[in-house]
Amino acid sequence: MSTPSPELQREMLRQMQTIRRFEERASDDFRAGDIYGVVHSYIGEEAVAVGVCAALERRDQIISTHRGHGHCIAKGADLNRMMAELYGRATGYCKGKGGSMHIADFEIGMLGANGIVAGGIPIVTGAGLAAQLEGEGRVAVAFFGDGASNAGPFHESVNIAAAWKLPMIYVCENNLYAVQTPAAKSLAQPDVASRAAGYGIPGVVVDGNDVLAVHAAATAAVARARAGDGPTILECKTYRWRAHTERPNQPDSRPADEIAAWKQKDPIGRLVAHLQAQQGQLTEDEWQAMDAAILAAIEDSVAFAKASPFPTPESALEDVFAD
Amino acid sequence: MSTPSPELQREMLRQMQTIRRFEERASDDFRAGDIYGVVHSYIGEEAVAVGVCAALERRDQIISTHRGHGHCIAKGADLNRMMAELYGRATGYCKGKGGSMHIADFEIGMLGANGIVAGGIPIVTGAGLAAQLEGEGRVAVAFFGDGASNAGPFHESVNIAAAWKLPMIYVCENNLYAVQTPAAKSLAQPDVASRAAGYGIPGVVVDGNDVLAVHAAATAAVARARAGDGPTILECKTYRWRAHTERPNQPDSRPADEIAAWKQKDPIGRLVAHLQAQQGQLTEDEWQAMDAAILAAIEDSVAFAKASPFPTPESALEDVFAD
Amino acid sequence: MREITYEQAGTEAILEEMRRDPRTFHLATDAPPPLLAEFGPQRVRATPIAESALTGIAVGAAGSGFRPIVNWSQVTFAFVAMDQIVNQAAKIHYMFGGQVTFPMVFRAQVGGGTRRAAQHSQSPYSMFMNVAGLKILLPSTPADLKGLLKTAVRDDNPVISFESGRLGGLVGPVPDGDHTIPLGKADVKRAGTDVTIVAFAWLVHEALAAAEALAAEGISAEVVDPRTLVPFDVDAVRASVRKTGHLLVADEAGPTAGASAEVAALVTEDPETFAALRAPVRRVCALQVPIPYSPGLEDHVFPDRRKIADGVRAMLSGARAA
Amino acid sequence: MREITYEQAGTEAILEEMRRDPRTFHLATDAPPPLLAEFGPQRVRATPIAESALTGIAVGAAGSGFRPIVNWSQVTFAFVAMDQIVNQAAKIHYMFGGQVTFPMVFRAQVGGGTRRAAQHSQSPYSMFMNVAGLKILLPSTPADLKGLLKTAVRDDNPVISFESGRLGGLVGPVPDGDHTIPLGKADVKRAGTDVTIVAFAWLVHEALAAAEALAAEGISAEVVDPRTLVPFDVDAVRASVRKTGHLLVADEAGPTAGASAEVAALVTEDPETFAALRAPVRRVCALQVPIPYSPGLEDHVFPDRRKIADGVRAMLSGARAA
Ligand SMILES: Cc1ncc(C[n+]2csc(CCOP(=O)(O)OP(=O)(O)O)c2C)c(N)n1
Ligand SMILES: Cc1ncc(C[n+]2csc(CCOP(=O)(O)OP(=O)(O)O)c2C)c(N)n1
Ligand SMILES: [Mg+2]
Ligand SMILES: [Mg+2]
Repeated sequence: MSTPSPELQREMLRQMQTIRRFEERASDDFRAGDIYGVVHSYIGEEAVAVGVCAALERRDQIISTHRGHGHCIAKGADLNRMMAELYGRATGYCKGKGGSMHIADFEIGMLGANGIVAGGIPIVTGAGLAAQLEGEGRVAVAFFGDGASNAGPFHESVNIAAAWKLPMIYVCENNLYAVQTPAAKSLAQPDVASRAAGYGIPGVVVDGNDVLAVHAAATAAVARARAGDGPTILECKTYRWRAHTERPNQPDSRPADEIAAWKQKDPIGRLVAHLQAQQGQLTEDEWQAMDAAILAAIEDSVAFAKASPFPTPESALEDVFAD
Repeated sequence: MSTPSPELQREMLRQMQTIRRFEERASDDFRAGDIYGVVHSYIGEEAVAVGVCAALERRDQIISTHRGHGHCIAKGADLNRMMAELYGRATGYCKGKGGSMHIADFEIGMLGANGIVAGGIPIVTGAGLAAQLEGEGRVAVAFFGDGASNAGPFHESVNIAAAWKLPMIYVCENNLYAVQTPAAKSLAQPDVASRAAGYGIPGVVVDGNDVLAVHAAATAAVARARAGDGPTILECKTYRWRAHTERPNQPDSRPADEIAAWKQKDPIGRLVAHLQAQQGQLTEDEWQAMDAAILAAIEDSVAFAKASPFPTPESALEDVFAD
Repeated sequence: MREITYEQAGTEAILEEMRRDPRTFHLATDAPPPLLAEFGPQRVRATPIAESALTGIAVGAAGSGFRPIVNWSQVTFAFVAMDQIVNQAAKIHYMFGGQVTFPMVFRAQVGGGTRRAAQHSQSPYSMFMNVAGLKILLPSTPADLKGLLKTAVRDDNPVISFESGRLGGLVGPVPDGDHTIPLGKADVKRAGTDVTIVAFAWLVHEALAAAEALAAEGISAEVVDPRTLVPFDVDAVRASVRKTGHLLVADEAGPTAGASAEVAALVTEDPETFAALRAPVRRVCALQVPIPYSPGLEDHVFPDRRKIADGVRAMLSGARAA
Repeated sequence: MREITYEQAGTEAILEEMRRDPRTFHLATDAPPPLLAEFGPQRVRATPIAESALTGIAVGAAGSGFRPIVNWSQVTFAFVAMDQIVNQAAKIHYMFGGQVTFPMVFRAQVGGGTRRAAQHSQSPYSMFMNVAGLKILLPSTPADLKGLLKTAVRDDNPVISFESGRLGGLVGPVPDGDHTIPLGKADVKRAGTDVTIVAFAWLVHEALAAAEALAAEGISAEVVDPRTLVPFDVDAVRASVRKTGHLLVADEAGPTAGASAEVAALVTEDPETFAALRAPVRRVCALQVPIPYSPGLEDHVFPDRRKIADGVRAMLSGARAA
């Protein structure tokens, strides 16, 4: 297991905390009515996006799900343009056309959140094919949930990637539920990764709340993909802290003690403890300063969003087709 | 491995030979222009349909593919109504509306051939759910090809059947090709059955040209399903002797020696030899008489078809909706 | 009469029909609590996210003597199941020569206004109209939804119930008892003499509001709600247009090859109705674009009472001018 | 001019465009031999039978700088990929605010006449017209197919080329050189003055035959071939109808919410064209049923030159009577 440098560890911590603070703010502002439609919170699962993306280069590509903010931030998206998109402003990533479920930044290889469960998996597999055709060692990563693993496009894509040895990593964020339905009722086998053998590829299960473990597993999978040896299924066991969406009165029938137990496994707290246990790698002051800087950046993004204009109504007619 | 009685073995032989003779005639009459559209020949694969269906009861249900004649015959369909359907007559199973790709006989639990690869798999899984809801021990069987195993509906259906312990058998007829594409290029893993483990269910590979082996494996899978223990993937390695369809000039790039080698493994010849090797269980005369009776029955079915009227043009407007 | 919401009306319909017929069962990626509580997890199944399989499962169970009810939730999730809808459910009775029946009901929310952007906001019912072999509901009131849905469950064919997301909370009177409505009967939601407004689902209410505004200007609008798209009550629509001489079709979907186009064609291809038409048919539809997220964009895209009323005014002034 | 078949024209277009642009590649469940021979298995891939994935793969590769060309073979196989078409390919440029372009071409055979029954015989192009964000070809001649397809490969948007199975062997002249045709330009395949026949794909040829027969009776029919459904050359169609005062639309698809309905609506909602209409619009389409297998049944279901000519006669006699 490769051990990331203290700098990289601190950077991963910063990203995880940025995700958490962003999500807290997005939930608040959704409830306040400044953000519309639907917001799915990534809180609790930060280590997956961050651990994986820390193993990637900027030119590598990822695709996300309906629960997409974390992947954007981990891949390096601009908080201002993210928040402006949530606020429905013309300065947002999608000029206000996409909202939470459709943030993308093709510049940094973030091919978009997606409102259709498993809908992004084939698309990012196409990025993997593009990478193979180019032959420059780029890799592509699909993030998807336990629920998505039961959908046809997952199977079709992984099979093709395996048969063609595409430079792909299929990262299953197994947070044990799809909305209200426990994964245990949708899969006869607890591990999504156990399907990998049937495709002749490696399937790896890691503690998805341990960012270092995620990073190590992702690093190995990326190396394999870059070497032309084909895809890996990387399953990260994790948990979402909040209800499926931020909709008020969203039912959540998960046992309270289950939720509490998972909060004990907080991926951020764990990394903080790990860094602090290692003499001199993160003082409490440094950690407070990091958080304050993050909060300030989030505050800035909200200010940016609020200062940005709404798109003109007529712009609804633009971008249907590229000219 | 249960050994079927000599009577049952002879019955299986009779069915396999009926399929073969039916297919020969269907190909001839297609070329002669009496049968329209498209015909996919099952010759070479007879042991799969017959071995599996011999393990079933009449009340059990099956679904087929574009290559459906063999499954119909093995499940007990009436040759006259089959041939009349191919001839496009009003007396055919589908009143001339379906043709080769859509023969069904719901009376005997044959839920239809299907022109969409993998399209039937979810449907027969619904029959499996119906069987479970009824709770009377019926089972349901999906026949599908190696090509179909790479399609989304296969994955979705098997996963649901596994999670719900539906009384299903998923029979993959792995004839090594999907049209011109070798299975070896579409699957990174040679065995479709190896996917079973990922669903937490048994995956069994048998020699699909050995009807007794198929029958034994199917009997075990049926017992498991009837007992409420859930589905099995049963993969039968086999080979089609003819091109993908009977269309004249259908390209067929498969190596000639490969085809020749598989013809050596003729499932019918093997069962004949087996029965003849067992003193008194099939004399050459009996075998000749069996074949003659089969040919006569096929001849009768053609006569029946030819004597039957075409549907009236106006009947094209009937059966869009049930009243 | 008892007043309940559109959403409650849908649930009531399913509850009553599931009580009535033990051969019914329910499939969806979530198990709705009231159904689960009453019928248990055997008949009310939370499925994996695999709409293609669960739609096909409905087809197979229907052909095996059951009467499945499937809730796709948003219509957008039905696209992964399109082969099972178009090639299997719609055609299977016909291509097998009517051997057995395939009774099944699919429910799906349509429409926009929820700020959920392009994928979660669509009204593609005309795509399903184009496929022979599917019956299609598009109810606008709690009473219509309940009555049509109950009829649908008893129908021996695949029926898709498209339900307007905007109307979920709409409260309206629903008759007591075994309230059913035959498929293929339009409902004149408001009688009038100057112009026929054919409107669907949410836009029925917008059309009624527009009619109210127009009445103050001395324009008498008749609002016709077809209620089902297949079968379609073409006689009722044509009769209304023959009376008024003017037709405006209001649809939350885009116009191109939409239900609105079909209504226009059905009206203008009938010699008698065509002869009675005193102005061009007018479609007041969503703009032909994916639905955007930002509120101002989304509102700009959809038709509403104002656009309907403006359309009627323009049509009638044009007609007078001509 | 050189004469080649419709099928050859399609292949030539792809060969030429793949030569022209190394960012193109080809996906289908079979690797077409001429493409494979020239470009090898990296750029010409025989895929597993997984149309949903391979359509999505095209979307992702397009967004990564490539120009994928996908052959779905029969349109019926595209239904398993419908989510990738409707929710991803069509909407992705819009909902991401136009960040990058998604150039991709999908080819699909449509139509009947092959005795392959309901699943393999369909013409569902109007379903795709209803979805904003897709361009749609429906060419009727080798030259049109080649010219439009070459333009499509260079277009920066998802384009679906619907190609008539009945026309595969049709031979026709095709200009030499880099022959391209802009999308959205109808072609008047025969000029006339008494009636406008708007026909698609195979029915263009049936309409031309009908026009020939009608000419002998002194009826001058204009045959307008829109060639692309999106963008649609509404001006050309309206101009023709304003000239003739009569419109018949001939389509191998069923009428309900079909392209034929859209043409009828586009014509009758335009005040000037509506004013010029001297008879009800008439649709000559397939019967609204799944396509049956037996030849007599199938032939009964489809429109043809006789039904078109009869339609024109009835329309003109009715108009005269009126
Ligand atoms: C095809 C499809 N079906 C249903 C839905 C509705 N839906 C949205 S999120 C979700 C659950 C997804 O579960 P999972 O993949 O485990 O992701 P998680 O929400 O747990 O992160 C469902 C069913 C959808 N968006 N797409
Ligand atoms: C969804 C879909 N895609 C493509 C086709 C065209 N097609 C018909 S049969 C076939 C090959 C099927 O291969 P396999 O499942 O192995 O069955 P086999 O023909 O070998 O029996 C293909 C690609 C189809 N019918 N359906
Ligand atoms: Mg989950
Ligand atoms: Mg095969």
